[in-house]
Amino acid sequence: MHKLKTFLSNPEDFVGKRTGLLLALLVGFTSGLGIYTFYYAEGFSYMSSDPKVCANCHIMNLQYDSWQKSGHHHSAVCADCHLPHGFPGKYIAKAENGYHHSKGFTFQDFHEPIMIKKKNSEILQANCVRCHADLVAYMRPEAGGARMEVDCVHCHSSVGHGPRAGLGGGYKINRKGEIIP
Amino acid sequence: MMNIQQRKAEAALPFVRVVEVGEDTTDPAVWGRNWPTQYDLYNRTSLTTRTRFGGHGGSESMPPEKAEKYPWLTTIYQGYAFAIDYRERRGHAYMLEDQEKTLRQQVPQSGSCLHCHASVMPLYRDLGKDDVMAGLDATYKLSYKEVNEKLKKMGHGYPVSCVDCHDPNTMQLRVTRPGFIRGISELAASEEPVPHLPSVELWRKGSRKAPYDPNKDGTRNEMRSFVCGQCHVEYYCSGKMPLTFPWGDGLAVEKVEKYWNEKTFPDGEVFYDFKHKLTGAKILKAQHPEFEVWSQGVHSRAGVACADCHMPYVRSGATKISDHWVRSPLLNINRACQVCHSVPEQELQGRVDKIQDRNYELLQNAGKAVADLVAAIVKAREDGATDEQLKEGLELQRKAQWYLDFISSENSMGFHAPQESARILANAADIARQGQVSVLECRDRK
Amino acid sequence: MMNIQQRKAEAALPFVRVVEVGEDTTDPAVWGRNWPTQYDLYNRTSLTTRTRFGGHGGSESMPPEKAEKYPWLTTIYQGYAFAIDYRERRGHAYMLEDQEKTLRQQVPQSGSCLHCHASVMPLYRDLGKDDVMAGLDATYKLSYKEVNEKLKKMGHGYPVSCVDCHDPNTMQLRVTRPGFIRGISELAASEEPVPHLPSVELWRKGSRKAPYDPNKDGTRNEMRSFVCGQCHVEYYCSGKMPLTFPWGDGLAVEKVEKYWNEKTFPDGEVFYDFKHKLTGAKILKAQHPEFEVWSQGVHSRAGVACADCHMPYVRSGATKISDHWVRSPLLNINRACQVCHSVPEQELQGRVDKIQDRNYELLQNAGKAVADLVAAIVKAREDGATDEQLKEGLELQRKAQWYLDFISSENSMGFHAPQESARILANAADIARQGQVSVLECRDRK
Ligand code: HEC
Ligand code: HEC
Ligand code: HEC
Ligand code: HEC
Ligand code: HEC
Ligand code: HEC
Ligand code: HEC
Ligand code: HEC
Ligand code: HEC
Ligand code: HEC
Ligand code: HEC
Ligand code: HEC
Ligand code: HEC
Ligand code: HEC
Ligand SMILES: [Ca+2]
Ligand SMILES: [Ca+2]
Repeated sequence: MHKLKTFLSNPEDFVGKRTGLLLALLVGFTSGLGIYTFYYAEGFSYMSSDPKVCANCHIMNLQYDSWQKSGHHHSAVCADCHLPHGFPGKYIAKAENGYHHSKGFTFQDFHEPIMIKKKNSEILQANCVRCHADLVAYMRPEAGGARMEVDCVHCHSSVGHGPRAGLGGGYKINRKGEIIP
Repeated sequence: MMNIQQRKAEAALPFVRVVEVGEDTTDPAVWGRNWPTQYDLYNRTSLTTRTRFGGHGGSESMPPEKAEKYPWLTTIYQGYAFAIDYRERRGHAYMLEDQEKTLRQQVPQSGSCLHCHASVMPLYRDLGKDDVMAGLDATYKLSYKEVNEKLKKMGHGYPVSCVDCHDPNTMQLRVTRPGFIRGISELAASEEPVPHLPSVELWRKGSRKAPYDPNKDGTRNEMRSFVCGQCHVEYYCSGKMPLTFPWGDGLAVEKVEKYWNEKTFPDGEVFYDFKHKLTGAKILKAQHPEFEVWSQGVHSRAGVACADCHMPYVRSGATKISDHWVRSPLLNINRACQVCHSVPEQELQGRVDKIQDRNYELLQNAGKAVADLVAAIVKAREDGATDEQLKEGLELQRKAQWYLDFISSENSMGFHAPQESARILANAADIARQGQVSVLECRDRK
Repeated sequence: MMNIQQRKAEAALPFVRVVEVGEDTTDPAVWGRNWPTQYDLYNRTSLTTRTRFGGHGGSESMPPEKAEKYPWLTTIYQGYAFAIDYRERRGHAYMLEDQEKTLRQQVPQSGSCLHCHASVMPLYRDLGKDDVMAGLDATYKLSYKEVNEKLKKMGHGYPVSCVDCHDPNTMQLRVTRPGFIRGISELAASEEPVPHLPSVELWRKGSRKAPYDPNKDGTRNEMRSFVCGQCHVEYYCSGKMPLTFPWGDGLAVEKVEKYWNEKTFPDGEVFYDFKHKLTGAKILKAQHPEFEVWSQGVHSRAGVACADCHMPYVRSGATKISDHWVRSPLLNINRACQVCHSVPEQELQGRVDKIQDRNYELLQNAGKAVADLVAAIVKAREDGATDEQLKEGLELQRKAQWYLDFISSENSMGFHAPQESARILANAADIARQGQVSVLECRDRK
């Protein structure tokens, strides 16, 4: 079990990166554990673009609630910002993220608060630029090419989920002082 | 692998009341039957923790004397009980024990001391015949020992307990301590701007008929700091007059100084805490003004409450609860800071280190300056200087020492308000050195 | 994932190059034909603006003398050209004119002065036969007048221009100034932690064969501060050695002080800027260390660049562009601050006011302390004190005045790094007052 856990948390240490990804898909989605998680957490709908899918994990409630109050509520859903645009990137990322999320959710061993990882923040950046290409055309290297290095979230960190500060974020509390999950 | 199922179930039911709790239920173990997780966490305040400037050694031993790190403390407190014994703080679990054990008790202490070290409300109701203000005011002339014994006989010998911060019926936050309730309503009645306390600004716009009442007027977010402000504040607590929170002119160090300078004892004498044994100056003693200093920082202006950092939410199964293990947030950076600052832990620690390093440097400098002033006065007296010649020097000692002590006794090593703490320490050192100059120039004075 | 070709297609360029611009195109009006909006905004730096501590009167008049508000400046600069004329700054449009007009020119100034007041690169290439470092080094022994005339004859008599910050082919940001390029590579070669400059930390982990080159190694975000760091920095610029940015030991005030203290002139004498006319102390002069002070603040650690606040994005038709009207962000709080801080404008102004008020108070206190020290030395000399007796006092004057000047000549009234600025001013006052004590105790010294 220990070995499996180490392997799950860092499959790239055991095999090459690419195979690691494939293996991750395998382990994450076809092992008994994976299937259970996948099924119970309504994993099949994970493949759709409905934001409720993401909020299906209570872990994502904070982001779901705050997104509903954000300026983008009417213009973009989770997938528009967090998944690569177009085939097949979208599905690779979904599978890879799906693996991380299921694992995190099952073992409860992820970093809290959840913090976006490098790869996902690159996807995010590309999506901002995709929708706002005209507006930010001036900010991009004239020569084209390289990734924009000034992240949009450097200034616009609140666009997706509102400002961060507050009572631990978007949690609701009733008059009795009880926290409503 | 029942994890997910379990968590879905947990999400539905935050707690069940298995026992009734009421205003006289001071024993936290009883509350713990309804809210076992909060109670478990609450109990951990007895555990050993360590940060560079915070934390404590748990039950292993009494915390170290502060004078080990800040030797000038012994000099500046000459003539006061704090020169006998003054230690780093410990967790909430120890508050009553540490108060009983401190060698400061060699000098008889006031019964009002218990205001902040025990679950004392039933006692106040008893002494004041249900008027808690009267109950508190009955204690200052009584001896600590007497009041402590009575408390224990009544069965309330516990450190700060659930009932001190929670309404037993609704579990809503509330403040209970008369000192705070009086202090904050005097602050509200003043004209001092308090941009970090929106409910006070709002109350001021109203009829002002009833005094500001934190339990009615305070916002939920403010209550998350007010409960701490019941104790983590500057005070007067001794035998000459009732326990006082000095907020009638504002919370900034100069405003509190003004309050004390304009205060007189019942016998008409101008207020002071003690007469310095070596110099004769009439000194003001500052105690742990966390609430006041936090009020000057950018966090309070941004609505960040004590509980946000010291009692951050933790996930317990599917629900989030407040971490009742009140302690240094640096032991817990991910929950205490990263909810708002999405930068790596190491970077946040780095920022705090910088702030605390700078504050530590200024603190030691200011401490040396005041100690130098004391030495200068002592020497001048030896050389025959008169009270008249030393008048300015003694006034400057009172002032400089007040500023120094305000930050030296504050417990965040500058973090709660970095620039303001630095400003106060700058003034402490500058004024102390001016005092030195004044004393040296004595000889030229008539 | 998106490939490069796709991106190129998307990045439909929002402008047309109607004229070619090159390394020798210093006239901003020419660039303005390609980028008219940026040019229009750039030109507005000549307009009148006002904030409590910033802004300027535009073309109406020369800005006020700084000594009007800070009378002690006249005392501390005795013996140096800054005592003759030292004014508040104006907008970029005036930089060349103000340098020509300052009465400091009564004392012959060095040709290197133009490094930061004109579009000087073609001249350096000319003087250095395409080696800009050699070009700069050729100017320090020449007189200001001579170099200024040559610059104008070559047709480059413009204040900071587009070509100084932009690569004319790609419009990418780049630094051009030799002083900065040398300074930052010396900083990189040191071991001083620079958590706010990730590319320097990265370079240090590499082979270090080639010196750190901001134009190659710097991140895009860093460049948004580096372009300003070409000028808004502490420097030496006079006739004894080439223009120097003193960063070889780090950017903190103590590190820069160490650098100067260990520096010797070509003739072997220990470095100083001027000899104080009244006291004889060998004094260090600090100039506008915005880059250095910003480096100590929490904004720089959070990756917030000069351009974020001083050149925030503005909507211009369908695109947004950088506001080339470089000015006080307080004139523009909604764009300069509110993208990151979603709180009301008035609240942000309130936070800045608090920071600046505290800094102003400490600045005036420290100024008085240093002036008092100067007065004490003068008096002791009158009373017959010897150089030997005054040795410590004079050293403390050099030190205290350096700290005072570092913040007094910094232009954000404490905002760029509130706690650090307060710390520095605290030390200035403390040290100056210690100097006073030392001088008074002279009489007891041998
Ligand atoms: C199975 C439960 C579950 C579902 C369904 C789920 N998530 Fe997550 N998500 C998690 C967990 C657990 C983490 C933390 C993982 C970690 O930090 O390693 C996480 C982390 C993230 C992160 C940040 C972490 C990173 O790797 O960058 C993003 C962004 C995210 N989720 C978006 C989504 C979106 C968009 C959806 C819907 C398409 C979604 N999630 C659906 C459980 C879930
Ligand atoms: C308009 C774009 C946008 C939309 C729509 C959006 N997000 Fe995000 N999301 C962001 C941004 C921006 C961040 C912060 C990234 C950062 O700080 O680098 C983020 C961060 C996250 C994170 C990581 C937590 C963190 O603070 O780093 C999770 C998890 C997440 N989003 C989930 C969701 C879910 C679930 C939805 C849909 C309910 C959603 N997002 C919709 C833009 C968006
Ligand atoms: C699916 C397309 C889409 C994506 C992806 C997207 N946006 Fe937008 N965004 C929009 C639209 C449409 C609007 C206009 C909404 C309106 O006017 O109400 C908008 C509005 C905005 C605004 C102005 C209003 C506000 O909420 O402050 C900002 C700033 C912004 N987006 C930044 C971003 C950033 C940064 C990202 C990436 C993290 C991003 N957007 C991702 C479509 C998108
Ligand atoms: C933004 C976060 C934050 C807020 C808000 C805050 N604090 Fe703190 N506090 C800290 C940090 C960080 C320290 C330093 C801890 C250390 O050095 O280990 C600290 C230290 C302390 C300490 C000493 C802790 C120890 O381990 O010895 C006390 C007591 C304290 N704070 C009380 C309060 C009170 C009371 C309030 C509200 C009036 C408050 N704090 C508000 C972050 C905060
Ligand atoms: C009834 C008085 C009282 C209340 C209310 C109170 N405290 Fe305390 N607190 C104390 C005392 C007394 C100590 C020191 C105990 C000792 O040294 O034995 C202390 C110690 C602490 C410490 C140091 C713990 C350590 O690990 O060293 C922190 C942090 C702290 N309190 C924060 C808070 C916060 C935050 C609140 C509000 C949520 C709060 N306190 C409410 C009286 C109180
Ligand atoms: C207004 C609230 C309040 C009152 C009144 C009060 N204390 Fe405390 N006390 C605290 C807090 C908060 C701490 C923890 C912070 C610290 O140690 O600075 C503390 C810490 C202590 C400690 C442990 C640290 C030390 O000082 O050695 C002792 C002992 C103590 N108090 C004794 C007393 C005595 C004796 C009195 C009466 C003269 C008294 N206290 C009155 C709030 C109070
Ligand atoms: C020093 C003050 C203090 C004491 C003592 C205290 N609490 Fe709390 N408690 C708080 C604060 C602050 C909150 C957060 C309330 C909010 O956000 O409105 C809280 C919240 C709670 C909640 C609501 C759920 C949650 O965790 O946020 C429960 C239940 C609770 N406390 C139980 C207890 C119990 C049981 C005890 C005694 C073992 C206790 N508390 C002692 C300050 C205190
Ligand atoms: C509830 C939100 C919240 C929490 C929790 C929080 N902060 Fe902050 N912090 C802020 C806000 C808001 C500011 C003010 C600047 C701004 O508006 O972004 C700030 C400012 C700061 C600053 C710069 C200001 C100063 O006083 O030096 C530092 C450093 C900092 N925080 C560190 C921390 C650390 C360390 C913790 C945990 C112990 C923490 N913060 C917890 C919201 C928070
Ligand atoms: C987070 C915002 C911020 C950043 C980053 C910042 N500044 Fe500033 N700066 C300010 C503010 C606010 C003032 C005070 C303006 C006033 O008093 O009117 C100021 C003042 C100034 C002034 C004087 C302005 C005047 O009107 O006289 C100069 C020059 C300056 N900054 C240069 C810089 C340079 C160079 C950098 C980078 C090394 C920088 N600033 C980084 C906010 C910033
Ligand atoms: C390293 C860059 C740099 C060098 C070298 C430099 N300056 Fe400046 N100068 C600046 C900056 C930046 C300002 C605006 C900030 C300020 O006034 O503090 C300025 C402002 C001025 C001003 C207007 C304010 C005042 O001081 O009255 C004058 C005049 C001036 N400089 C003259 C000179 C002269 C003469 C020299 C040569 C001895 C010189 N400068 C060298 C960067 C430089
Ligand atoms: C003092 C330095 C400086 C000078 C002088 C300067 N710029 Fe810029 N410029 C910048 C900065 C900083 C940016 C933002 C670059 C980035 O990060 O994308 C910028 C961006 C630009 C851009 C890209 C689009 C935008 O607005 O963000 C254009 C085009 C531009 N400048 C044109 C000009 C022209 C034309 C001039 C002369 C009239 C000029 N610049 C003078 C610093 C300068
Ligand atoms: C080539 C040198 C040079 C560069 C590059 C430069 N500055 Fe300046 N800056 C100056 C000088 C010189 C002055 C003072 C002009 C005067 O007083 O006549 C000045 C003045 C200013 C002022 C005061 C304006 C006012 O309204 O009072 C600000 C703000 C400022 N600079 C910010 C910046 C920022 C931000 C950057 C980078 C984007 C930058 N500067 C780049 C030399 C420079
Ligand atoms: C350095 C800060 C900064 C960065 C980085 C930045 N922005 Fe902005 N953005 C701004 C400011 C300031 C405004 C407001 C301009 C105005 O109102 O004139 C703005 C406005 C916008 C708007 C709204 C325009 C409107 O009012 O309708 C959108 C959409 C936007 N930005 C998208 C982006 C995207 C996408 C990126 C990344 C490619 C990005 N921004 C990066 C500062 C920034
Ligand atoms: C690109 C983002 C950005 C911009 C623009 C910005 N800030 Fe900040 N500010 C921050 C961050 C990040 C912090 C550090 C605390 C944190 O992590 O939230 C901070 C901290 C602060 C603080 C507390 C720290 C301190 O040094 O006192 C104040 C006050 C503040 N900002 C005011 C301003 C003002 C005023 C402006 C405009 C002149 C401004 N900021 C512009 C991001 C920004
Ligand atoms: Ca006191
Ligand atoms: Ca200098």
